[in-house]
Amino acid sequence: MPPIFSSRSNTFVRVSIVVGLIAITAIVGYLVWWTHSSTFNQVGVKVPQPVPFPHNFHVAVLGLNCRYCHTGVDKAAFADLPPTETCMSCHSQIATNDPALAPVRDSWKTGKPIAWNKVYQVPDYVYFNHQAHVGKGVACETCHGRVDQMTTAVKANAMYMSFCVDCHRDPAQYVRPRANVYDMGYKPDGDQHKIGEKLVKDYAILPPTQLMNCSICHR
Amino acid sequence: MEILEQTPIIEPGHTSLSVTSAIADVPLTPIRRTPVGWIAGLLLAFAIMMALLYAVGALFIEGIGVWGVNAPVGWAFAIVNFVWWIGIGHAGTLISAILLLLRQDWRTSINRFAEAMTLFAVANAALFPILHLGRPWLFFYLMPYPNSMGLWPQFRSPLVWDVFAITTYALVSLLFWYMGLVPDLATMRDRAKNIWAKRIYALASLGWRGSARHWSHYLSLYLLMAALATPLVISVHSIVGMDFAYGLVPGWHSTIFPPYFVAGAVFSGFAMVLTLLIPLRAAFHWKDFITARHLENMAKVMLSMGLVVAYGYLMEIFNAFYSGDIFERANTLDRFTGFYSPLFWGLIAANVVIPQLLWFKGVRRNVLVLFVISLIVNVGMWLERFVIIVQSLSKDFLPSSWHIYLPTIYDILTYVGTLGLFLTLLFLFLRVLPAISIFEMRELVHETGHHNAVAVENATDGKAQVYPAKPTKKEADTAKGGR
Amino acid sequence: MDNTLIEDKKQKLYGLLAKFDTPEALVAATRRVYEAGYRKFDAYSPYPVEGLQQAMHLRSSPMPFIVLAGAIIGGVSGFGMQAFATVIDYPQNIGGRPLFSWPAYIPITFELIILLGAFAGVAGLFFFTRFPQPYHPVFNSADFNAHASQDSFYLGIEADDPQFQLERTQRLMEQLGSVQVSEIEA
Amino acid sequence: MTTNSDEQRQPLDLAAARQQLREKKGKDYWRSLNELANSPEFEKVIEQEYPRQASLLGTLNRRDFLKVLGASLALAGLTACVPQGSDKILPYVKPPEVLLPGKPVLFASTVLQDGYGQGVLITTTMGRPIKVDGNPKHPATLGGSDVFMQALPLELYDPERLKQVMNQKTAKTWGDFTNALGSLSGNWGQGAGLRILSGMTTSPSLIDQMGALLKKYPQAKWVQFSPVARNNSLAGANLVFGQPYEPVYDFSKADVILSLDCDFLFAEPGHVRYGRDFGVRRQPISANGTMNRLYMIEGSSTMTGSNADHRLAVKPSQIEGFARAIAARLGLAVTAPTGDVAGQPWLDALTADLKSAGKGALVLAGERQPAAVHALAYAINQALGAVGNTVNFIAPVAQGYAGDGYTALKTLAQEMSSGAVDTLVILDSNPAYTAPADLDFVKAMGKVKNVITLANAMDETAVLSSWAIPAAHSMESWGDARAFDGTISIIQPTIEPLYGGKSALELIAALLGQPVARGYDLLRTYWQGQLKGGDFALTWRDLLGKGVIADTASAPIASLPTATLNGMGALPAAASGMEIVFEPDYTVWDGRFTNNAWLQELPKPLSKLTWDNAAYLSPATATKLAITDGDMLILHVGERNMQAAASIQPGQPDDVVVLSLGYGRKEGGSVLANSGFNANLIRTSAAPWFQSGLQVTKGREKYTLATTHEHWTMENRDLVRSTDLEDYKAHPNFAHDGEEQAITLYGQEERTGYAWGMSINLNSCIGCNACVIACQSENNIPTVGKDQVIRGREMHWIRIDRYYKGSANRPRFVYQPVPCMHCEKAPCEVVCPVEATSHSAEGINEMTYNRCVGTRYCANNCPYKVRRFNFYKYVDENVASMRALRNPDVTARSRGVMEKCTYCVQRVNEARIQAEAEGRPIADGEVQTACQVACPTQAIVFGNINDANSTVRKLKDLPLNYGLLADLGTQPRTTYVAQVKNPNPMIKEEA
Repeated sequence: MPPIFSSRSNTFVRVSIVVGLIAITAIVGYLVWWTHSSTFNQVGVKVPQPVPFPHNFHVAVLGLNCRYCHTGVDKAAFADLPPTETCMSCHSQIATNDPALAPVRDSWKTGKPIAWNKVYQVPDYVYFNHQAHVGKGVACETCHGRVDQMTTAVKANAMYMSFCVDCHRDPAQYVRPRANVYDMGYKPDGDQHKIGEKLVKDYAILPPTQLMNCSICHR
Repeated sequence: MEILEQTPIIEPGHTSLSVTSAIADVPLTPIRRTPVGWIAGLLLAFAIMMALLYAVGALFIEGIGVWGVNAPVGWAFAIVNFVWWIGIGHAGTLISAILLLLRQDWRTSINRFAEAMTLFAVANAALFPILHLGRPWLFFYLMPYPNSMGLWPQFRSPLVWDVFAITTYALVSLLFWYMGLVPDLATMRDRAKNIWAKRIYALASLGWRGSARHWSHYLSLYLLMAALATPLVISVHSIVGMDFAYGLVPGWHSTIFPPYFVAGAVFSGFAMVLTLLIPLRAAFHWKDFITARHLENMAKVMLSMGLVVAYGYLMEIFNAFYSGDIFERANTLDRFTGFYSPLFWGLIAANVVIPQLLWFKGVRRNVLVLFVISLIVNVGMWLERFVIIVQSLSKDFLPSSWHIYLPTIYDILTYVGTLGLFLTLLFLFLRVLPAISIFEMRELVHETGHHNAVAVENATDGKAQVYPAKPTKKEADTAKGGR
Repeated sequence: MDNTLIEDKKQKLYGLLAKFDTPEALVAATRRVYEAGYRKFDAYSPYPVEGLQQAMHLRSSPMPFIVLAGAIIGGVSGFGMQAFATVIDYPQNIGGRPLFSWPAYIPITFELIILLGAFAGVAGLFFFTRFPQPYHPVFNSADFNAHASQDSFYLGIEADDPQFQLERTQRLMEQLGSVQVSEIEA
Repeated sequence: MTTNSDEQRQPLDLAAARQQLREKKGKDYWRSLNELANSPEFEKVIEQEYPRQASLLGTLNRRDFLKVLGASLALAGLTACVPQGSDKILPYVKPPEVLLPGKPVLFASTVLQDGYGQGVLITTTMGRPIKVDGNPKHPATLGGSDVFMQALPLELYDPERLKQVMNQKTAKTWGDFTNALGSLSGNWGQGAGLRILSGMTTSPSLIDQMGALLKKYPQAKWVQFSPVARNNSLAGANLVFGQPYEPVYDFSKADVILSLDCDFLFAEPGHVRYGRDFGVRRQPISANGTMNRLYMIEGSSTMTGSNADHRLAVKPSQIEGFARAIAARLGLAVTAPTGDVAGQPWLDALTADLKSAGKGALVLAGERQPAAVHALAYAINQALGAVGNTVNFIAPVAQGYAGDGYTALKTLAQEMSSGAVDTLVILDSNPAYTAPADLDFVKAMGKVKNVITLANAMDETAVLSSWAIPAAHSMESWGDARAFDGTISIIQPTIEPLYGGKSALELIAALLGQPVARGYDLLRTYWQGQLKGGDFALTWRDLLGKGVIADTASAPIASLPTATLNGMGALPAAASGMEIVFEPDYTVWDGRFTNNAWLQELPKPLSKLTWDNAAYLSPATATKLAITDGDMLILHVGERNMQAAASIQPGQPDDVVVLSLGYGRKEGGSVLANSGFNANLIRTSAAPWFQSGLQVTKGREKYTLATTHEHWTMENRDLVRSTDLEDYKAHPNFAHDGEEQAITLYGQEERTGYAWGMSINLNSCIGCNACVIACQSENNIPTVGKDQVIRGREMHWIRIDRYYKGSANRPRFVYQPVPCMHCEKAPCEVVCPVEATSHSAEGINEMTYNRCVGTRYCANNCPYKVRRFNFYKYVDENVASMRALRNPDVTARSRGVMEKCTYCVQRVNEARIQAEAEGRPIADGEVQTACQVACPTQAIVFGNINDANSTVRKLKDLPLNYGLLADLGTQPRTTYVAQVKNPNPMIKEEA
């Protein structure tokens, strides 16, 4: 009676064990990579908009300040989107019949608002306050990236909690002088951490022991 | 009604081959000749298990609200069952590990079965911590894993300890059990007729061929794992005890909980082993291997553990009054006279009074009575956990918040369902694996038969040695070239 | 030519397998084989046999050290993880308890000691016994398959033992009180 | 909410007022939502009308809204079209001024309670009113509030409101109605067949309009009726002064108060103000003078009685005898009863006390007592010289009302059944339900050709009316009202009528032939006529900002005649046997709030009963009749009878069955469906408040009542620490007797920065529940329904524990509001396995809902049992109209999540951000929790205990300050000011 398994089976079994282990690690690795990929969290993915608003032109070329349109950013929790009125303040004279601007003109005529698509959407249980951050020297760029290089805005990062906590744990890494909050491509003159430390003091930014509290963002 | 005589731990006249076939042929029965009783039993168990499926379905769709839990009684059946099952789970590891270390050779005929029982009990127990969550789909928040929130579990919480304790306990018991099975799987491989059965057993037996080298590593590891499992068992139920001792609820906040929970666990565990073995040994004609000695010994362990538990109760009551803490006192009085007092007195009867019968040899050797007592203890220990958890919560500090708990049909179905799951697994186990450790039985046969074996030269010094034998320095050296 | 015949027989010969009825016989035989200078041999029994290990002059198993290593790794990493999480990575005021609440870390540390200890042990067993090993030449012997795991004891000498010479070895084995000696092909 | 401190509120209001005016002129973002009424696409329209809000709603969709039972059904059609989780942002086309996204705007307005105005501040976010609090500038509230005021937002957004004009069960439009009205009014002639039935009306503009109407139709009649109107009070005045004057009390001056069955902390107009003044005088260490003393003799156990120093529960019919005895002892010309009266042991001590108090004394009679008792009370006050000090008399606030509501309604019913009435117009009244049984009003309505009802919902009256007009909510409409003391304040809308409702002003205007007149214009024109001199636009703007028209409180009657008691007959013969006693309900009043889930689930102050009323009996009575809790009783009074479930309540008078109004309603919503028992079935116009000759028989079946409090006593645990003034003076430290210093293993980390804490003053708390509803409204707390309450799963974050002291027949009551204690060594936090509850640097015990997995371990381990668990998905995501009710600053919790009081952390954060932006520290009182704002007696104080000058710190430094269960070492941040009672040493309370 021959043995149940041939002599080759030994190698087979051992190889399959090794392969199995590799496979598992590979799968786990893939999942981790995938959850950080842009397909998963939409980072850098263009969101279709009724009007292809070119941020790069308005910011980089025309040099409009963020607040010109996002009026609430330093006054309230919401950064706020510009009312049609704001667009019309220029586009009643400039590019008055540019087809791309048709929706704006329609909205102005009909009084129906323009339906922009959201780019950033934090969960309901997260209470982010633009005023508080802008006022403490956290720049637009820090979260929203180089808007001056975008046409229609794209998500600059996944906005995972770990991203927020990273700064709340040590704001000195990121804060800049209030004067430069709306700048794009700002380079600290000198060691960011030294400058940061000083600003944290000057702006009386809360200590990590408090910034890391749950109730700072969740209520 | 049979009254058993004083008997050895294995009936005489057995040989390696006879024990092997007696045990191994049970799972190897051809499918066509599967006993009707087994099929019936499995179907029944399976049917009961469906109740669990239904109840859990409702639970996940509707929410925890389908249970009777409320404020203030946030924990009830789920946690009671959890503690109960975990407790039962303790007998297995205890028998196979502690008794092994204590060289109680009577354990050999029951350890395999007890370990299997442990696994199934733990499987049931492990269900409840997840089921009782308000948002069970987030159970993994209790485990440390790299996450996008940068958060960790709260390691000060006994519930996190539980997660680690139960996982460890389940895995280690599984390994221990499987390790014990390997040589027997080889036997199964060699006895199986069906080629597929052969193949499966062959794979499972990892290529065991009983080589002396195998045995030396194997026995060494088996002993070590026993040494690991022993403190593990104790730690697990201590931690379960701490779930309560850690809280400041009157009736929970007590330092004796860990040891007293461990004792309770062993108590209920042995009760469950008896409850299951007594019918099984009859059904499978194992009376030769599981003799009156086994039953009696287990009865003795039960009795002693029962006394430890009784001491626990006594201390709880004593401390409640001695401490002068009005909340503790009120809680204890409520146990005596309150809404749940019938359950309290019930558990006292079942866990303290009735087990005292085991003082009498007659009782210990009367299989039927023993069976009934073991059943009563199982019930009693369930009641104990219910009273500790529910009664304490229902009347804590502020009278304004007092509220009683009553189970709903879903509470009950969930509990009954787990019994179904347990039995289902048990039946499947009996059908495919040897329920008694064959190689250890062979060894037992050899040892018991040893005195009248032919004296071979030097056979004696072999016998004199404690094994796995340590080679003398010289031998070790000479062996260098040997490999 | 006889030689060559032996030669190529030796090629596909794994070794010789002697069968014994009692463990005592096996132990005795093993001793003799070792004294005869054979080293590449192994004894097979359906249950652990006392004295066999000495007879074969096997070194005692290194398992305890492996388990110990695993346990230490488990303990250190377990405690370290908790301390890191609660003190360094995300310190939080939990019920006014100190950040470094070492007593609360003990249970988990302990559990991990046990867990990794056990894992290391099993891994070690697999390593030293070369498990899983579904095929082994001895399985070529139908008699071995039928009895080795149940009621008989075997002693196998491998053909590539320098001492091995078919006839001589066979003769030796028959003198050891074996009930039968059979050739196992590789 | 940015802040509640006045100085900052003022400009906001002015801005708000300007806002109001501008939008009224220009076609602005504030466009009418009328078309919504019928549109199934509520959500879409909203998005156009309220772009800002829509953008919020987008994210809010998934945030759960508060649940109204069965509302999902009511709105099934509507919800079908609501997109879940919209990802659109809709900015304005033209941005409105003053409206900064995410910043709330406060409006000063007025809400009505039985006609009487209560000044309020309404918080709106994104044009949605979400919170109502008292207006500190208004005399009736002084910033305090009551449960009804707090529950108004839910009433506003109630999806079961009447949404369109109904004509015989068919939907019509306002246009159809006015057309029909045109032809109808044609044959009114002199208006002989025209009757108007309204609730109590204090609105000057409306009264003015009524005048116009009655001028146009001289033979028409206007009847005012409310089941709880101030009839006996006025009649009593009529008896002694010959005029139906209305009494106004000043508790701030009252040293010794004798209440003859008067529940002035709840049932009287101005009770919120009374509560404040009364509470201020309850302090053992009191800035303004001595601690007051309250004697209460009452016919049912009331909230006021539970706060008395001396309380006596007797049959209501016995109180007149007692009053006469007192009067006689004070030397008034009145026939005192011969022999002992109820409360005999009090008489000497009490009269002595009253005498010594002199003008500082105050005797008041409750509406339940007949005119005679009121007359006695007035006379006694006058005799003691209290009139002009603690009590004043003014002309009836409901102008021209003589306290004859019941008789007037009776006449009306007779006229109706006689066929004399051809058109009946009903405003703010539900007579088909509230009318006493003997009037048989429903049958009478059948005899009237045209019944036009201005209804909030399809209630009992509306379903019987030929025309049901959706009424505009007081938060949707323009109007005015007078407070208990006559002060006039303006009602201004904070949102356009959601369902195109009409205000009373607009309906009457239509009757006057102005179908399109807008409430705003009507009101403004009226006041333009009233306020002569100066730039009206300015004055108008200013009074809208304040909400109150200054110095309009009615002047006390100058030459008050000396009370003559000869008008009143002899003491009616003492009635034997049992008595049925009625009372306005503590949570649904006369039934107008019965469809409000918040109020339905609110535990009544004493019985802690929810979702029902019940026949209250004293333990003694129950034993006598062999009745147990939940037995169905059949109550026979005269030839009428009704069924009601029994509830045994210590403290109720013996031989009495107490039944509250407002339950057992049949029409008008799904929330009120089969809850409670309709007292009006045995209530007669002759004896609306109590009647002897009650026969009680025990029915066969049982009825399950849902109470949140199943235990009576404190089990000798020093939870509520209280003593008498005498004893307190002897041992000011009594609150700490036998308290051990709780020691901790873990050192005390020193507090830096803000350390939030709360102090709850048990001397002030009157158990009114305003805080409970305020919290519910602020924190999006769901209601769970009766069966869940029975299972002990109510969700209130702050509850008011009620304990009984002493014997079951003569118990004393104590209240203890219990929010989260925010323990510094929180037992809940250490057991949470996922860090879902942790401690903030400022000492707040945080609850992170999105991290919670729901082990409920924290709740088990909380000694105060303040944690609440979502056993089911209690929040209602489906009801579109309810979305707007949600406070956007608070996450609503889904199934399987633990929740609890957070010290209104959203307000703390808002204040911190604001303060940091302005580079200043948060001022004391800048952050006020919802419960604190709502509390009429200022019993709750919140603040920074690190600030040695903060109010809360000062309270915590008092010797009376103690922590609940502090011996456990939890170190609670919420502590209590121990209670000190002020009984008369001359009176020995027999236990």
